[in-house]
Amino acid sequence: MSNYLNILLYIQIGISVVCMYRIIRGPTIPDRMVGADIFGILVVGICAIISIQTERSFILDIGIAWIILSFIGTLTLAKYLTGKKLNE
Amino acid sequence: MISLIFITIGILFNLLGCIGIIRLPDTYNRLQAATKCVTLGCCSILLGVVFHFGFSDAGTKVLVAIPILFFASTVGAHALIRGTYHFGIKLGNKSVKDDYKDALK
Amino acid sequence: MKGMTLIVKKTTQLIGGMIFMYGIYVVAHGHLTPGGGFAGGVIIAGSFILITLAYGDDFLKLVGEKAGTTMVESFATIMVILIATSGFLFGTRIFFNNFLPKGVVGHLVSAGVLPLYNIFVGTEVAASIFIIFLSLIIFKEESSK
Amino acid sequence: MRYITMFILSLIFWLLLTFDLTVPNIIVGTVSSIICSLFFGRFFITNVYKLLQPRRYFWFVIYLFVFIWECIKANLDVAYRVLHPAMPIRPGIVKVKTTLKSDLAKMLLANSITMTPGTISVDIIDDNLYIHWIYIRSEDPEIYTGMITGAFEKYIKRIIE
Repeated sequence: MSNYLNILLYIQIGISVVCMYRIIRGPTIPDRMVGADIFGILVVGICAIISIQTERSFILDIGIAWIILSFIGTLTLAKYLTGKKLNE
Repeated sequence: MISLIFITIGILFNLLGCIGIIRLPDTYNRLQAATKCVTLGCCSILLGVVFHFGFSDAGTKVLVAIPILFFASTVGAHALIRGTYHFGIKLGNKSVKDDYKDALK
Repeated sequence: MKGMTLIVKKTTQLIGGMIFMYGIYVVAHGHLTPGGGFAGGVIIAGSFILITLAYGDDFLKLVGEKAGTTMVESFATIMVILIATSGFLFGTRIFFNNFLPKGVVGHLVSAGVLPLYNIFVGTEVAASIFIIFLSLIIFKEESSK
Repeated sequence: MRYITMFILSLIFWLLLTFDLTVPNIIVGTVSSIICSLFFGRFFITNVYKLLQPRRYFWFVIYLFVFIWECIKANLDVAYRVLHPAMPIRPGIVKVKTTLKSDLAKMLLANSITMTPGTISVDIIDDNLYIHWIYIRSEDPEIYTGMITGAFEKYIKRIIE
Protein backbone atom coordinates (compact mmCIF):
# COMPACT_ATOMS: atom_id res chain seq x y z
CA MET A 1 0.00 0.00 0.00
CA SER A 2 2.76 2.41 0.96
CA ASN A 3 4.80 1.47 -2.10
CA TYR A 4 1.85 2.01 -4.39
CA LEU A 5 1.22 5.44 -2.85
CA ASN A 6 4.88 6.30 -3.39
CA ILE A 7 4.59 5.49 -7.10
CA LEU A 8 1.47 7.66 -7.39
CA LEU A 9 3.27 10.54 -5.66
CA TYR A 10 6.18 10.33 -8.09
CA ILE A 11 3.78 10.29 -11.07
CA GLN A 12 2.07 13.42 -9.76
CA ILE A 13 5.40 15.22 -9.27
CA GLY A 14 6.38 14.17 -12.80
CA ILE A 15 3.16 15.69 -14.17
CA SER A 16 3.97 19.00 -12.46
CA VAL A 17 7.48 18.96 -13.90
CA VAL A 18 6.09 18.42 -17.41
CA CYS A 19 3.82 21.40 -16.75
CA MET A 20 6.96 23.47 -16.20
CA TYR A 21 7.88 22.70 -19.82
CA ARG A 22 4.99 24.89 -20.95
CA ILE A 23 6.13 27.69 -18.63
CA ILE A 24 9.69 27.65 -19.91
CA ARG A 25 9.06 26.92 -23.57
CA GLY A 26 5.68 28.59 -24.30
CA PRO A 27 5.79 30.71 -27.45
CA THR A 28 3.63 33.57 -26.12
CA ILE A 29 2.97 35.17 -22.74
CA PRO A 30 -0.55 33.67 -22.24
CA ASP A 31 0.88 30.18 -22.73
CA ARG A 32 3.21 30.65 -19.80
CA MET A 33 0.32 31.91 -17.69
CA VAL A 34 -1.76 28.82 -18.50
CA GLY A 35 1.15 26.69 -17.36
CA ALA A 36 1.47 28.62 -14.10
CA ASP A 37 -2.27 28.35 -13.39
CA ILE A 38 -2.35 24.58 -13.92
CA PHE A 39 0.82 24.14 -11.85
CA GLY A 40 -0.88 25.89 -8.94
CA ILE A 41 -3.77 23.43 -9.04
CA LEU A 42 -1.52 20.36 -9.32
CA VAL A 43 0.38 21.26 -6.14
CA VAL A 44 -2.81 20.67 -4.12
CA GLY A 45 -2.78 17.05 -5.30
CA ILE A 46 0.82 16.63 -4.15
CA CYS A 47 -0.03 18.05 -0.71
CA ALA A 48 -3.04 15.73 -0.37
CA ILE A 49 -1.02 12.60 -1.17
CA ILE A 50 1.78 13.59 1.24
CA SER A 51 -0.83 14.15 3.97
CA ILE A 52 -2.07 10.59 3.52
CA GLN A 53 1.46 9.20 3.63
CA THR A 54 2.48 10.97 6.82
CA GLU A 55 -0.98 10.87 8.51
CA ARG A 56 -0.64 14.57 9.44
CA SER A 57 -3.55 16.93 8.72
CA PHE A 58 -1.64 20.22 8.74
CA ILE A 59 -0.12 19.62 5.29
CA LEU A 60 -3.61 20.18 3.87
CA ASP A 61 -3.43 23.75 5.27
CA ILE A 62 -0.49 24.45 2.99
CA GLY A 63 -2.47 23.16 0.01
CA ILE A 64 -5.48 25.40 0.69
CA ALA A 65 -3.26 28.46 1.21
CA TRP A 66 -1.45 27.66 -2.02
CA ILE A 67 -4.66 27.43 -4.08
CA ILE A 68 -5.95 30.75 -2.67
CA LEU A 69 -2.74 32.62 -3.46
CA SER A 70 -2.52 30.99 -6.90
CA PHE A 71 -6.09 32.11 -7.66
CA ILE A 72 -5.35 35.72 -6.74
CA GLY A 73 -2.16 35.62 -8.80
CA THR A 74 -4.02 34.27 -11.82
CA LEU A 75 -6.62 37.03 -11.59
CA THR A 76 -3.90 39.67 -11.37
CA LEU A 77 -2.10 38.29 -14.41
CA ALA A 78 -5.38 38.16 -16.34
CA LYS A 79 -6.03 41.77 -15.40
CA TYR A 80 -2.59 42.65 -16.74
CA LEU A 81 -3.28 40.76 -19.98
CA THR A 82 -6.51 42.67 -20.55
CA GLY A 83 -4.38 45.77 -20.76
CA LYS A 84 -6.77 48.23 -19.17
CA LYS A 85 -6.49 50.35 -16.06
CA LEU A 86 -8.25 49.48 -12.82
CA ASN A 87 -11.35 51.52 -13.43
CA GLU A 88 -12.14 50.63 -17.03
CA MET B 1 -8.79 0.84 -0.21
CA ILE B 2 -11.57 2.95 -1.70
CA SER B 3 -9.40 6.03 -1.31
CA LEU B 4 -6.66 4.43 -3.42
CA ILE B 5 -9.17 3.90 -6.26
CA PHE B 6 -10.20 7.56 -6.18
CA ILE B 7 -6.59 8.76 -6.13
CA THR B 8 -5.67 6.52 -9.06
CA ILE B 9 -8.59 7.86 -11.11
CA GLY B 10 -7.55 11.41 -10.26
CA ILE B 11 -3.96 10.90 -11.32
CA LEU B 12 -5.14 9.33 -14.58
CA PHE B 13 -7.17 12.48 -15.36
CA ASN B 14 -4.22 14.69 -14.40
CA LEU B 15 -2.05 12.75 -16.84
CA LEU B 16 -4.60 13.31 -19.62
CA GLY B 17 -4.67 17.04 -18.92
CA CYS B 18 -0.90 17.12 -19.00
CA ILE B 19 -0.79 15.39 -22.39
CA GLY B 20 -3.35 17.91 -23.60
CA ILE B 21 -1.29 20.85 -22.45
CA ILE B 22 1.68 19.56 -24.45
CA ARG B 23 -0.04 18.33 -27.62
CA LEU B 24 -2.81 20.76 -28.52
CA PRO B 25 -1.88 23.50 -30.99
CA ASP B 26 -3.43 26.68 -29.61
CA THR B 27 -3.65 28.61 -26.32
CA TYR B 28 -7.44 28.39 -26.15
CA ASN B 29 -7.52 24.64 -26.75
CA ARG B 30 -4.75 24.03 -24.24
CA LEU B 31 -6.78 25.87 -21.63
CA GLN B 32 -9.83 23.74 -22.52
CA ALA B 33 -8.07 20.44 -21.92
CA ALA B 34 -6.06 21.53 -18.93
CA THR B 35 -8.83 23.15 -16.87
CA LYS B 36 -11.38 20.36 -17.10
CA CYS B 37 -9.06 17.40 -16.60
CA VAL B 38 -6.92 18.90 -13.86
CA THR B 39 -9.88 20.25 -11.85
CA LEU B 40 -11.73 16.94 -11.85
CA GLY B 41 -8.49 15.07 -11.13
CA CYS B 42 -7.61 17.15 -8.09
CA CYS B 43 -11.20 17.03 -6.79
CA SER B 44 -11.03 13.24 -7.08
CA ILE B 45 -7.74 13.11 -5.15
CA LEU B 46 -9.26 15.26 -2.40
CA LEU B 47 -12.31 12.94 -2.26
CA GLY B 48 -9.90 10.06 -1.77
CA VAL B 49 -8.40 11.92 1.19
CA VAL B 50 -11.91 12.36 2.65
CA PHE B 51 -12.54 8.62 2.46
CA HIS B 52 -9.17 7.88 4.03
CA PHE B 53 -9.54 10.16 7.05
CA GLY B 54 -13.27 9.75 7.63
CA PHE B 55 -15.27 12.34 9.56
CA SER B 56 -12.44 14.00 11.47
CA ASP B 57 -10.62 17.34 11.41
CA ALA B 58 -8.74 16.54 8.21
CA GLY B 59 -11.89 15.22 6.51
CA THR B 60 -13.98 18.33 7.10
CA LYS B 61 -11.05 20.54 6.10
CA VAL B 62 -10.90 18.80 2.74
CA LEU B 63 -14.69 19.14 2.33
CA VAL B 64 -14.17 22.90 2.72
CA ALA B 65 -11.34 22.85 0.21
CA ILE B 66 -13.33 21.29 -2.64
CA PRO B 67 -15.68 24.28 -3.39
CA ILE B 68 -12.76 26.71 -3.13
CA LEU B 69 -10.78 24.62 -5.63
CA PHE B 70 -13.76 24.42 -8.00
CA PHE B 71 -14.53 28.15 -8.01
CA ALA B 72 -10.85 29.12 -8.18
CA SER B 73 -10.06 26.99 -11.20
CA THR B 74 -13.17 27.83 -13.25
CA VAL B 75 -13.02 31.57 -12.61
CA GLY B 76 -9.28 31.57 -13.25
CA ALA B 77 -9.80 29.87 -16.61
CA HIS B 78 -12.54 32.34 -17.54
CA ALA B 79 -10.39 35.37 -16.66
CA LEU B 80 -7.36 33.94 -18.48
CA ILE B 81 -9.24 33.19 -21.70
CA ARG B 82 -10.78 36.66 -21.75
CA GLY B 83 -7.39 38.25 -21.11
CA THR B 84 -5.84 36.18 -23.87
CA TYR B 85 -8.43 37.41 -26.36
CA HIS B 86 -7.94 41.04 -25.36
CA PHE B 87 -4.16 40.64 -25.50
CA GLY B 88 -4.43 40.06 -29.24
CA ILE B 89 -3.73 36.34 -29.68
CA LYS B 90 -5.65 35.17 -32.77
CA LEU B 91 -7.72 32.02 -32.80
CA GLY B 92 -5.94 29.06 -34.38
CA ASN B 93 -6.03 28.46 -38.12
CA LYS B 94 -8.40 25.49 -37.77
CA SER B 95 -11.16 27.63 -36.25
CA VAL B 96 -14.37 28.22 -38.13
CA LYS B 97 -16.37 30.89 -36.33
CA ASP B 98 -15.84 34.03 -34.21
CA ASP B 99 -18.87 35.86 -32.86
CA TYR B 100 -17.00 37.70 -30.13
CA LYS B 101 -15.20 39.97 -32.62
CA ASP B 102 -18.48 41.68 -33.56
CA ALA B 103 -19.48 42.21 -29.96
CA LEU B 104 -16.37 44.19 -29.08
CA LYS B 105 -17.03 46.89 -31.67
CA MET C 1 -18.23 48.93 -16.43
CA LYS C 2 -15.68 49.12 -13.65
CA GLY C 3 -13.51 46.19 -12.67
CA MET C 4 -13.70 42.73 -14.23
CA THR C 5 -16.65 40.77 -15.64
CA LEU C 6 -19.86 39.73 -13.90
CA ILE C 7 -18.63 36.19 -13.23
CA VAL C 8 -15.60 37.39 -11.29
CA LYS C 9 -17.70 39.89 -9.31
CA LYS C 10 -20.30 37.37 -8.17
CA THR C 11 -17.68 34.76 -7.27
CA THR C 12 -15.83 37.38 -5.25
CA GLN C 13 -19.00 38.05 -3.27
CA LEU C 14 -19.26 34.37 -2.38
CA ILE C 15 -15.61 33.56 -1.74
CA GLY C 16 -14.10 36.77 -0.30
CA GLY C 17 -15.41 36.15 3.21
CA MET C 18 -14.15 32.56 3.13
CA ILE C 19 -10.64 33.68 2.23
CA PHE C 20 -10.66 36.24 5.07
CA MET C 21 -11.79 33.60 7.58
CA TYR C 22 -9.09 31.23 6.38
CA GLY C 23 -6.45 33.92 6.94
CA ILE C 24 -7.72 34.43 10.49
CA TYR C 25 -7.60 30.64 11.03
CA VAL C 26 -3.95 30.51 9.96
CA VAL C 27 -3.09 33.44 12.26
CA ALA C 28 -5.00 32.10 15.28
CA HIS C 29 -3.50 28.61 15.03
CA GLY C 30 -0.02 29.97 14.36
CA HIS C 31 1.50 28.36 17.45
CA LEU C 32 0.04 24.90 16.68
CA THR C 33 0.52 24.45 12.92
CA PRO C 34 2.95 25.76 10.28
CA GLY C 35 2.04 29.24 9.19
CA GLY C 36 1.59 31.97 11.73
CA GLY C 37 1.54 35.71 11.52
CA PHE C 38 3.28 36.26 8.23
CA ALA C 39 1.47 33.62 6.14
CA GLY C 40 -1.94 34.50 7.55
CA GLY C 41 -1.31 38.19 6.97
CA VAL C 42 -0.53 37.53 3.33
CA ILE C 43 -3.82 35.63 2.91
CA ILE C 44 -5.82 38.40 4.64
CA ALA C 45 -4.20 40.98 2.34
CA GLY C 46 -5.09 38.70 -0.58
CA SER C 47 -8.81 38.92 0.20
CA PHE C 48 -8.71 42.73 0.06
CA ILE C 49 -6.61 42.66 -3.12
CA LEU C 50 -9.23 40.34 -4.66
CA ILE C 51 -12.02 42.83 -3.93
CA THR C 52 -10.01 45.74 -5.29
CA LEU C 53 -9.25 43.82 -8.47
CA ALA C 54 -12.82 42.70 -9.04
CA TYR C 55 -14.69 45.91 -8.24
CA GLY C 56 -12.34 48.79 -9.04
CA ASP C 57 -13.01 51.66 -6.66
CA ASP C 58 -16.72 51.00 -6.25
CA PHE C 59 -16.46 49.90 -2.63
CA LEU C 60 -13.01 50.96 -1.49
CA LYS C 61 -12.02 54.56 -2.18
CA LEU C 62 -8.38 54.07 -3.06
CA VAL C 63 -6.73 57.21 -1.66
CA GLY C 64 -8.82 57.17 1.51
CA GLU C 65 -8.01 53.48 2.07
CA LYS C 66 -4.33 54.30 1.86
CA ALA C 67 -4.52 56.69 4.83
CA GLY C 68 -6.59 54.25 6.90
CA THR C 69 -4.33 51.31 6.16
CA THR C 70 -1.26 53.31 7.15
CA MET C 71 -2.86 54.01 10.51
CA VAL C 72 -3.65 50.32 11.10
CA GLU C 73 -0.10 49.35 10.21
CA SER C 74 1.46 51.87 12.60
CA PHE C 75 -0.91 50.82 15.39
CA ALA C 76 0.03 47.15 14.97
CA THR C 77 3.75 47.92 15.02
CA ILE C 78 3.39 49.95 18.21
CA MET C 79 1.41 47.12 19.83
CA VAL C 80 4.13 44.57 19.00
CA ILE C 81 6.77 46.80 20.59
CA LEU C 82 4.57 47.38 23.66
CA ILE C 83 4.04 43.66 24.23
CA ALA C 84 7.74 42.98 23.75
CA THR C 85 8.77 45.57 26.31
CA SER C 86 6.00 44.81 28.81
CA GLY C 87 8.02 41.80 29.95
CA PHE C 88 10.24 44.30 31.81
CA LEU C 89 7.49 44.79 34.38
CA PHE C 90 7.49 41.13 35.43
CA GLY C 91 10.69 39.90 37.04
CA THR C 92 13.93 39.80 35.13
CA ARG C 93 14.96 42.15 32.35
CA ILE C 94 14.49 40.02 29.21
CA PHE C 95 13.31 41.36 25.91
CA PHE C 96 10.36 39.23 24.60
CA ASN C 97 9.74 37.89 28.11
CA ASN C 98 6.98 35.24 28.12
CA PHE C 99 5.22 36.20 31.35
CA LEU C 100 1.73 34.70 30.85
CA PRO C 101 0.89 31.13 31.96
CA LYS C 102 1.88 28.54 29.36
CA GLY C 103 -1.20 26.28 29.35
CA VAL C 104 -1.41 22.76 27.89
CA VAL C 105 0.45 21.85 24.70
CA GLY C 106 -1.96 21.54 21.77
CA HIS C 107 -4.81 23.71 23.04
CA LEU C 108 -5.92 26.89 21.32
CA VAL C 109 -5.25 29.15 24.30
CA SER C 110 -1.71 28.25 25.33
CA ALA C 111 1.92 29.28 24.83
CA GLY C 112 1.69 32.55 26.76
CA VAL C 113 2.13 35.70 24.70
CA LEU C 114 2.91 33.98 21.39
CA PRO C 115 -0.69 34.23 20.04
CA LEU C 116 -0.69 37.97 20.78
CA TYR C 117 2.51 38.43 18.78
CA ASN C 118 0.99 36.38 15.97
CA ILE C 119 -2.18 38.48 15.85
CA PHE C 120 -0.43 41.82 15.72
CA VAL C 121 2.28 40.67 13.30
CA GLY C 122 -0.52 39.34 11.08
CA THR C 123 -2.32 42.70 11.15
CA GLU C 124 0.89 44.52 10.36
CA VAL C 125 1.83 42.26 7.43
CA ALA C 126 -1.69 42.43 5.96
CA ALA C 127 -1.75 46.21 6.14
CA SER C 128 1.71 46.67 4.66
CA ILE C 129 1.17 44.28 1.74
CA PHE C 130 -2.16 45.90 0.93
CA ILE C 131 -0.52 49.31 1.08
CA ILE C 132 2.21 48.23 -1.36
CA PHE C 133 -0.50 47.11 -3.78
CA LEU C 134 -2.45 50.39 -3.42
CA SER C 135 0.69 52.46 -3.88
CA LEU C 136 1.55 50.67 -7.12
CA ILE C 137 -1.99 51.24 -8.46
CA ILE C 138 -2.12 54.92 -7.51
CA PHE C 139 1.36 55.47 -8.94
CA LYS C 140 0.33 53.88 -12.24
CA GLU C 141 -2.89 55.90 -12.54
CA GLU C 142 -1.13 59.17 -11.78
CA SER C 143 1.82 58.55 -14.05
CA SER C 144 -0.36 57.73 -17.06
CA LYS C 145 -2.24 61.02 -16.95
CA MET D 1 -30.09 40.97 7.08
CA ARG D 2 -27.09 40.45 4.84
CA TYR D 3 -24.75 40.94 7.80
CA ILE D 4 -26.53 38.26 9.84
CA THR D 5 -26.34 35.73 7.00
CA MET D 6 -22.65 36.48 6.52
CA PHE D 7 -22.09 35.99 10.26
CA ILE D 8 -23.80 32.59 10.33
CA LEU D 9 -22.03 31.35 7.22
CA SER D 10 -18.60 32.37 8.48
CA LEU D 11 -19.25 30.73 11.85
CA ILE D 12 -20.18 27.47 10.09
CA PHE D 13 -17.04 27.77 7.96
CA TRP D 14 -14.91 28.28 11.08
CA LEU D 15 -16.41 25.26 12.86
CA LEU D 16 -15.90 23.03 9.81
CA LEU D 17 -12.31 24.21 9.50
CA THR D 18 -11.25 23.71 13.12
CA PHE D 19 -13.54 20.80 14.11
CA ASP D 20 -13.55 21.13 17.86
CA LEU D 21 -16.38 22.33 20.08
CA THR D 22 -14.51 23.62 23.12
CA VAL D 23 -15.46 27.00 24.58
CA PRO D 24 -12.31 29.06 23.67
CA ASN D 25 -12.53 27.94 20.07
CA ILE D 26 -16.18 29.04 19.79
CA ILE D 27 -15.38 32.41 21.38
CA VAL D 28 -12.51 33.07 18.95
CA GLY D 29 -14.73 31.97 16.05
CA THR D 30 -17.54 34.31 17.08
CA VAL D 31 -15.23 37.31 17.39
CA SER D 32 -13.57 36.70 14.04
CA SER D 33 -16.97 36.11 12.38
CA ILE D 34 -18.13 39.51 13.65
CA ILE D 35 -15.01 41.14 12.18
CA CYS D 36 -15.55 39.28 8.91
CA SER D 37 -19.20 40.32 8.62
CA LEU D 38 -18.26 43.95 9.36
CA PHE D 39 -15.74 43.98 6.52
CA PHE D 40 -17.47 41.75 3.97
CA GLY D 41 -21.17 42.13 4.72
CA ARG D 42 -21.75 44.79 2.12
CA PHE D 43 -20.26 42.65 -0.66
CA PHE D 44 -22.53 39.68 0.03
CA ILE D 45 -25.42 38.64 -2.22
CA THR D 46 -28.81 40.34 -1.88
CA ASN D 47 -32.13 38.47 -1.50
CA VAL D 48 -30.87 36.20 1.24
CA TYR D 49 -34.40 35.19 2.29
CA LYS D 50 -34.30 32.63 -0.53
CA LEU D 51 -31.88 30.58 1.59
CA LEU D 52 -34.77 29.72 3.92
CA GLN D 53 -36.87 27.86 1.35
CA PRO D 54 -36.18 24.12 1.56
CA ARG D 55 -37.28 23.11 -1.93
CA ARG D 56 -34.31 24.99 -3.39
CA TYR D 57 -31.95 22.63 -1.54
CA PHE D 58 -33.80 19.63 -2.98
CA TRP D 59 -33.29 20.89 -6.52
CA PHE D 60 -29.70 21.72 -5.65
CA VAL D 61 -28.95 18.09 -4.76
CA ILE D 62 -30.47 16.87 -8.05
CA TYR D 63 -28.47 19.53 -9.87
CA LEU D 64 -25.26 18.25 -8.26
CA PHE D 65 -25.81 14.75 -9.65
CA VAL D 66 -26.55 16.06 -13.15
CA PHE D 67 -23.47 18.25 -12.92
CA ILE D 68 -21.13 15.44 -11.87
CA TRP D 69 -22.40 13.25 -14.71
CA GLU D 70 -21.76 16.04 -17.23
CA CYS D 71 -18.32 16.57 -15.72
CA ILE D 72 -17.28 12.96 -16.23
CA LYS D 73 -18.64 13.07 -19.79
CA ALA D 74 -16.56 16.20 -20.41
CA ASN D 75 -13.40 14.49 -19.29
CA LEU D 76 -13.96 11.44 -21.48
CA ASP D 77 -14.61 13.79 -24.39
CA VAL D 78 -11.36 15.67 -23.83
CA ALA D 79 -9.49 12.38 -23.41
CA TYR D 80 -10.80 11.19 -26.79
CA ARG D 81 -9.69 14.40 -28.50
CA VAL D 82 -6.26 14.44 -26.89
CA LEU D 83 -5.37 10.78 -27.46
CA HIS D 84 -6.70 10.57 -31.03
CA PRO D 85 -3.72 10.78 -33.43
CA ALA D 86 -5.40 13.21 -35.85
CA MET D 87 -6.82 15.47 -33.08
CA PRO D 88 -10.38 16.13 -34.34
CA ILE D 89 -10.82 19.76 -33.28
CA ARG D 90 -12.89 22.48 -34.93
CA PRO D 91 -12.75 25.43 -32.53
CA GLY D 92 -14.58 28.75 -32.56
CA ILE D 93 -16.49 31.26 -30.45
CA VAL D 94 -20.30 31.13 -30.56
CA LYS D 95 -22.95 33.41 -29.09
CA VAL D 96 -25.68 31.92 -26.87
CA LYS D 97 -28.73 33.73 -25.58
CA THR D 98 -29.89 32.84 -22.07
CA THR D 99 -33.28 33.36 -20.43
CA LEU D 100 -32.00 33.68 -16.86
CA LYS D 101 -32.45 37.08 -15.26
CA SER D 102 -30.59 37.31 -11.96
CA ASP D 103 -26.83 37.85 -11.84
CA LEU D 104 -26.07 34.96 -9.49
CA ALA D 105 -27.88 32.53 -11.80
CA LYS D 106 -25.84 33.77 -14.74
CA MET D 107 -22.65 33.23 -12.78
CA LEU D 108 -23.61 29.67 -11.83
CA LEU D 109 -24.59 28.92 -15.45
CA ALA D 110 -21.26 30.25 -16.76
CA ASN D 111 -19.29 28.23 -14.22
CA SER D 112 -21.23 25.10 -15.12
CA ILE D 113 -20.65 25.68 -18.82
CA THR D 114 -16.91 25.86 -18.16
CA MET D 115 -16.98 22.29 -16.83
CA THR D 116 -19.15 20.72 -19.59
CA PRO D 117 -17.84 18.99 -22.73
CA GLY D 118 -15.57 21.23 -24.76
CA THR D 119 -16.83 24.66 -23.74
CA ILE D 120 -15.41 27.63 -21.82
CA SER D 121 -17.35 30.83 -21.26
CA VAL D 122 -15.41 33.86 -22.50
CA ASP D 123 -17.63 36.79 -21.59
CA ILE D 124 -21.11 37.90 -20.55
CA ILE D 125 -22.63 40.98 -22.17
CA ASP D 126 -26.21 41.61 -21.02
CA ASP D 127 -28.11 38.42 -21.92
CA ASN D 128 -25.56 36.94 -24.27
CA LEU D 129 -22.89 34.45 -23.32
CA TYR D 130 -19.85 34.12 -25.57
CA ILE D 131 -18.52 30.60 -25.50
CA HIS D 132 -15.37 29.03 -26.89
CA TRP D 133 -16.21 25.59 -28.22
CA ILE D 134 -13.60 23.00 -29.15
CA TYR D 135 -15.73 21.17 -31.73
CA ILE D 136 -18.62 23.09 -33.27
CA ARG D 137 -21.23 20.45 -34.10
CA SER D 138 -23.77 22.56 -35.95
CA GLU D 139 -24.14 26.03 -37.44
CA ASP D 140 -27.74 26.62 -36.39
CA PRO D 141 -28.14 28.91 -33.33
CA GLU D 142 -31.28 27.10 -32.08
CA ILE D 143 -29.60 23.70 -32.02
CA TYR D 144 -26.36 24.69 -30.34
CA THR D 145 -28.13 26.79 -27.73
CA GLY D 146 -30.04 23.67 -26.73
CA MET D 147 -26.88 21.58 -26.72
CA ILE D 148 -24.91 23.94 -24.49
CA THR D 149 -27.34 25.33 -21.93
CA GLY D 150 -30.21 22.86 -22.12
CA ALA D 151 -28.99 20.50 -19.43
CA PHE D 152 -28.59 23.12 -16.71
CA GLU D 153 -30.92 26.02 -17.36
CA LYS D 154 -34.13 24.50 -15.99
CA TYR D 155 -32.49 23.36 -12.75
CA ILE D 156 -30.77 26.69 -12.14
CA LYS D 157 -34.05 28.50 -12.73
CA ARG D 158 -35.63 26.38 -10.00
CA ILE D 159 -32.71 26.79 -7.62
CA ILE D 160 -32.19 30.53 -7.72
CA GLU D 161 -35.12 32.36 -9.32
